[in-house]
Amino acid sequence: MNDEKPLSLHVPEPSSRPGDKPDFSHISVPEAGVVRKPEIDCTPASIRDLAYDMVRVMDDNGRAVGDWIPDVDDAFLLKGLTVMLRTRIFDERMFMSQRQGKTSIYVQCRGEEAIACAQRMALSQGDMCFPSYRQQGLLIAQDFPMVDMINQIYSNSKDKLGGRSLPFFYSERDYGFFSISGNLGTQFMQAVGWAMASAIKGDTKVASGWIGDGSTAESDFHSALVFASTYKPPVVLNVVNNQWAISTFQGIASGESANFACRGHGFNIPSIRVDGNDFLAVYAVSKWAIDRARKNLGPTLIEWVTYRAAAHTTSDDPTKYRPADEAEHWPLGDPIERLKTHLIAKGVWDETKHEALTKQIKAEVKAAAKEAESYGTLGKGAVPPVSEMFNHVYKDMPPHLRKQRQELGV
Amino acid sequence: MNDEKPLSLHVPEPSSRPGDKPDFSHISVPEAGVVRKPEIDCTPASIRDLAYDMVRVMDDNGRAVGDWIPDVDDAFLLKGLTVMLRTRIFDERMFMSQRQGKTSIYVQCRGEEAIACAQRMALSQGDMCFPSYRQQGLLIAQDFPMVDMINQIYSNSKDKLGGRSLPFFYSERDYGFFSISGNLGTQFMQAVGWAMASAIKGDTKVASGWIGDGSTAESDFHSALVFASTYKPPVVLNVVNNQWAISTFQGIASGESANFACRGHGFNIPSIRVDGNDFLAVYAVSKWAIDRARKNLGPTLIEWVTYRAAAHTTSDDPTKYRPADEAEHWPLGDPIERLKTHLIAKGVWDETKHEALTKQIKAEVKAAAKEAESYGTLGKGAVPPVSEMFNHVYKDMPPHLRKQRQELGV
Amino acid sequence: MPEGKVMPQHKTTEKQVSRKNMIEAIRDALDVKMAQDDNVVVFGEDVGYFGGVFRATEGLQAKYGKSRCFDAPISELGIIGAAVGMGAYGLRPVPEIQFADYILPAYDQIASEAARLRYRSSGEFIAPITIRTPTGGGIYGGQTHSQSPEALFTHVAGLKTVIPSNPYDAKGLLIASIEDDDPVIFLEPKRLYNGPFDGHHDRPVTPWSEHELGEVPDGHYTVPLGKAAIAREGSDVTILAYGTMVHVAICAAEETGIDAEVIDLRTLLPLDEETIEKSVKKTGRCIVVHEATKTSGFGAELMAIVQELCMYNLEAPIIRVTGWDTPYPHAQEWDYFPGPARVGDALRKVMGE
Amino acid sequence: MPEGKVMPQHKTTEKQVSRKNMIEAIRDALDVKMAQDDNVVVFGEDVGYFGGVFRATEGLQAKYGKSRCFDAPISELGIIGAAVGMGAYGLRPVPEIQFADYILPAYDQIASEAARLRYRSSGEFIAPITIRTPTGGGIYGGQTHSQSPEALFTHVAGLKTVIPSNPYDAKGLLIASIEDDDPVIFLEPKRLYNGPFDGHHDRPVTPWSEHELGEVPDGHYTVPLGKAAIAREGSDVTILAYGTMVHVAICAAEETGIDAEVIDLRTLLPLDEETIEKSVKKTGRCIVVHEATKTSGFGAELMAIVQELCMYNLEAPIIRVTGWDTPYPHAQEWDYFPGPARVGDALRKVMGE
Ligand SMILES: Cc1ncc(C[n+]2csc(CCOP(=O)(O)OP(=O)(O)O)c2C)c(N)n1
Ligand SMILES: Cc1ncc(C[n+]2csc(CCOP(=O)(O)OP(=O)(O)O)c2C)c(N)n1
Ligand SMILES: [Mg+2]
Ligand SMILES: [Mg+2]
Repeated sequence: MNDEKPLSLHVPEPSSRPGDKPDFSHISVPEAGVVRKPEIDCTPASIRDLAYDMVRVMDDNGRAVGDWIPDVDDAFLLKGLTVMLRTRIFDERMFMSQRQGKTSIYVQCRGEEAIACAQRMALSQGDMCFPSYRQQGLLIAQDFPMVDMINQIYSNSKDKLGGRSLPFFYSERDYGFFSISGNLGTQFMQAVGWAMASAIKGDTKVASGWIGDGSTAESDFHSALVFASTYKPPVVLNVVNNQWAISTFQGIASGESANFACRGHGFNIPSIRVDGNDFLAVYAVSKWAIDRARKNLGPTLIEWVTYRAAAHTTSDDPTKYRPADEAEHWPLGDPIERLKTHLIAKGVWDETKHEALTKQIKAEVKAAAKEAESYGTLGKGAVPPVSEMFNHVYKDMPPHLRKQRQELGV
Repeated sequence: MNDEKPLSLHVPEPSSRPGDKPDFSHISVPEAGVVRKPEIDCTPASIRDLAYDMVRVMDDNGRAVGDWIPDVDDAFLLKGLTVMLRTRIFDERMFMSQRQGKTSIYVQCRGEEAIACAQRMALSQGDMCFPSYRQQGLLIAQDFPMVDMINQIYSNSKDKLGGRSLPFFYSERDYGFFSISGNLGTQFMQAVGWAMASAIKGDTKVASGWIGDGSTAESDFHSALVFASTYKPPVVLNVVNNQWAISTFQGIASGESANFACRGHGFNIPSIRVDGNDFLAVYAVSKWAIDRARKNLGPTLIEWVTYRAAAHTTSDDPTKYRPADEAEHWPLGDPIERLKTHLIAKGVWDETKHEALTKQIKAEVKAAAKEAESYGTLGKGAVPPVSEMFNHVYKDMPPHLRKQRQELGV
Repeated sequence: MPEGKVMPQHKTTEKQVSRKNMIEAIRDALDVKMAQDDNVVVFGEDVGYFGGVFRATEGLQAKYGKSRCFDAPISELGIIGAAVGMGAYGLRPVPEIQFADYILPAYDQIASEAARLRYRSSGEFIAPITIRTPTGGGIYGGQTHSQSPEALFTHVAGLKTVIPSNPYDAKGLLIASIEDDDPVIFLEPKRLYNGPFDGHHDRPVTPWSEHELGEVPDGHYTVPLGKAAIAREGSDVTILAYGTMVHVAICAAEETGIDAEVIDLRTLLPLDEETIEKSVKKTGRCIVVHEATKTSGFGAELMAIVQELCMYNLEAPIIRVTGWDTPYPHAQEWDYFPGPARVGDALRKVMGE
Repeated sequence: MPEGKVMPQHKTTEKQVSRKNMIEAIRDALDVKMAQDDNVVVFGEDVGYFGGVFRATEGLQAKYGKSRCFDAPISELGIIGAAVGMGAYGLRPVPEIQFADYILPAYDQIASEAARLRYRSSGEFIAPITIRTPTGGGIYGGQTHSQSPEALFTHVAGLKTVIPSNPYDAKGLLIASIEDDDPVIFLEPKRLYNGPFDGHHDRPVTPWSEHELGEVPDGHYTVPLGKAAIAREGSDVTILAYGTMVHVAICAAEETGIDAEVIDLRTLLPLDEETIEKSVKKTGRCIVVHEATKTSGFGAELMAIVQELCMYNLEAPIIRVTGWDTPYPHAQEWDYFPGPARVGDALRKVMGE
């Protein structure tokens, strides 16, 4: 046995690093419209190929093609465009606010707006999303008051979370938005638990779990799939593959040659891989999965292929680990641009309208930010009372905590 | 949206419970010899079907058929028969010892002997197994002194683990047997880490990780697959699907309609499902996977289909949750009987020899048990010194622990 | 065990009373709550058809159906993560972790999630979960069936930690825990399931049916969280104990003839500081007993609190009697377990004898 | 910070010395050990090409290759589980957990596996792992980038827990930890990476380059595990502190004019009880300071130990100054963080002022 060659460790590397020419040749982009749309009660085995393919609806000219064209009207699509644009402009403003010291940290979802916005538009009132920290679109798509979001981001006197939580860690039960946790992945399993509860109670509500490509390596991802495959609760399991964790590319989590959709195969969960920058495809596949869930047909796993165009957070500088111009080479384009092109191709939109809309949203966002600022920013102006720190640890404050609060004199 | 029907929770149930007629109709048993043997450098995608099929070598008449017939001689097979038989007789004796109060708990591997024994015979000196608690065959297949095993089981004065560990929690580095942990699943990830180390050092050694069907639900199973798919270290990932956890049937872990081999598909890890009661198939597929690993081709996931014929442990009474006669209906038979039939069919074995061998092994086991008994049994006769309790917590005993030991006066 | 000064912890009420061991009392609590509130669901490894390896959930699946009492995959993380999601939905999950030793894979879901969900969301989402799990040693369970991890939970803000020492309390505390809107770690001293084990492992254990606290009222009642009980009145020294150690402490008092007041903490967090303070101020001496490893065990917190509250009343240093700072050994179990002999030694020492 | 009685903790040796901040000192320790011993491997989330989010491993991949310094999937369980396997093979893994808040998913692999492997196997397999992880608050990191989980590790037999307070110690302790054959939790107070932060968040921090303990000898040296340092000599009261709190304590002493002896514990387990006992017997008073939540924090253990060792020498009750028993809040960070004002109050109180 001693004639063997020495073993070696395989360590996956992204296709390009700073200084290299961006290279996305490993991402094969099929023609729009070619992937079939199965019945919602199909067997998982019958659609295994859909995890290796990519559902796309809009072609390069912005025309919608194929089985997956969703049944929605122009107003709906214009709404989609509007909320995506609002999400982006909101992000840009909050990025600036962080730079101005109004908050400690912020994350943008630039390039991924279609996913949260379109899925939210496919969900119903009462359904519950368990987001990671990059799905602000779920709120904005419901016209959630931006000023409330900013109050939380600024940890100001009107922050409904009393300054206790990190910025952008929203919690909006009435908007089907579960409290964001900083611990990656935990919410994915909780989404399955919530969906089990809905099934146990004979309810009709659906849960939607969210996780990033990098975070699929966490244990919660596995237990979510195990429990989902066992109890078949009404849950949509979303993996947002935006190609990057922080400085770590998706190949470290996926093992390069695999992908995230096919992780469902080992669990007999129907799994679909989708162009996440195609608003129509996101809406259509979300709707399909939600319908399945609502009809008691169980979970669906969806990999949304997209690209994190901005830095990981305001603390991050991506030029340290990827080519500065990588985003421009991303083969699936920009979700806002693509829907805009589609609407223009349809003749219901034009550049002038788009500019006007952009301007209008900028004004709205600015107004919201100004208003929020009047309620304080992180550590400046009106801030939440110190005593808030001791609230909501328990339902009723236990004696030892009351003593501690008194010791601090608040 | 209010015309929806109420959801309901799906809770998988085994095909039969106490009082029912055993039913294994859900286990389809293909003809022996029909599953092809791929090259060891095949792509995982090219053998996806092998995870849904079942590799079998011995047909109902004990004849070896098909591509997977391993290249081994009769002496090797007789050795296989001997070590399986020894494992079973050892188990039976230790079961009795537990009933007699010589130890606190024991687990048998009845019905699963082929898996550990044959895989160990395919491994090389220096390779390392990370077993669960049901792979005593890994030691017995190497003619490990049974008396040393029993010393550990009896927690007696010659227990090399000083009475610290639970019975049957062996640790035998020189025999490639990693220290058993009572925490399910943890060793599966550690096996991958060990294999990564072998690759990092440019060594030629292979790791073999072991996990039960029920334990695949644990997080460690997932991280093992993630790390194995990323770094492609030399590791064989064994799932022993013996149909039962404790009272919980494998469908709770697998989600009924999936199996454990196909869990590898989401990770692009070559995955094979095998008749675990077929010594020849176990040896052949183990060898294939070990060769792959040794040639730097990375991990293999194997599901061994078998049946836990005995109780879960000596604390368990399986008639509470499954038909008492279920084992008799198990469609893959008994591994010892099957190899015996094969050897008889080959003309190298007969009932008389088999009886003689059985008798001889019984005598060996009895002698070993008697010898071990002379060194003490749990809490009786010669026992490990109390001071052993304080040893090996750290390499050097820190002052606080020394103080505690002195306080106890030992 | 001499009945001497052992205090009755409840008055027999007008209710019907049945003799129950601790497992039966726990099962009864689950039954009462499941009947009363269909948001209560019970699940965990082997808890469904089989009724749990200690049989605490026996019969519940047959009675309440498979979607209210069911087997879970062997994923403690998944079990607790599911419970958090269910709690957020509005259920009151009562998951079982088969042994407290196996709760660690779920530690992140407990400490980072269940414990903080209310805080994070201003109470918009809560995790009214009761995690039942058998704790402690004394059954030759070795490293992985014997541990006492309570201090890992008392350190986490947002959790409550409860540990009963008898069937009456077990039922009342479990019902109170299930009704509590905060996550509760409910530790069941498995050595007490059958009887009030006092540490004399070589003697037969009195069954609960012969013990006053094995008298369990039928139907609904609660023992409030956060309230200790005086398990034995005494004047010489205060012993702070919980779970199995309550019985060991009582036994040590009787055996040494030292008139110890044994406080059964019942809830570790929030802790009943009032009862502790009153007793230590009365006796002027204090011993802390637990099975868990010593360093950073809950005994350290008890010593700190007694010192903070009663420093000037203490006539001798507080003594801890605990498990040693080693993993739980198998063969040396009875040298590890803090039995009546070691507690007795500490009693004599703290009395200056 | 007045230099007054602050004690130099090392003598400048004949070695070449460089000014380094704490991150540079840590990186230097890794570099020294990786150069010396090719069994040392470094991995974790973002530690490879990028060099870690705090840049501790910058340049190591380029220097030692991708199989000795590499990115790991986001699975803390997997990272530590892999390290246990590697340790069993014979390597000396130095995994990084990106924030101590994220160590909990690995808690089972640490507490049930790494900590007990030696015990289980009579030393046949060991886990000579050093888990590096940034700890503590003060960077507006909220609930998930601020926690101090040391007490979760000091309760586990088989682990060592180390926490440096300056670049000199950081390098010396890290080298000692890597060379240690037992698993070490190496907590890096992230608020100290750039300078000796004393809790005055509204003032600029002195960089390490202007601090004596920012003088870090080149090459190999160790600071032994299990030995505390006297960070400030004093006679009125002993302050037991570690990590960031060492600097807060020194500052409080200077500001109150109370002549406190500040002990920098450096290793929490095994603890240097000798140095503690000597100091408290000298001063007769004691304060314990940490950032972690109070209940069942390591301060409880320190109070217990001081009481066990020095009860009859104490002239006043020991006081704990700690984080409150709440999750770490975001906006109220500076009311949560135990700063010099709160430590000063405790000093005055313990002195009876
Ligand atoms: C348990 C845990 N480990 C590590 C981190 C630190 N962390 C925050 S975000 C992140 C990367 C996540 O990547 P991905 O899942 O792809 O999500 P994305 O940021 O791309 O949306 C890491 C490692 C964390 N928050 N929680
Ligand atoms: C982390 C953990 N959880 C639970 C247990 C209790 N337990 C011991 S064996 C077992 C069943 C394991 O079933 P399986 O993985 O199928 O292995 P088998 O016993 O069939 O070989 C359980 C639940 C444990 N030992 N560790
Ligand atoms: Mg990502
Ligand atoms: Mg099994």
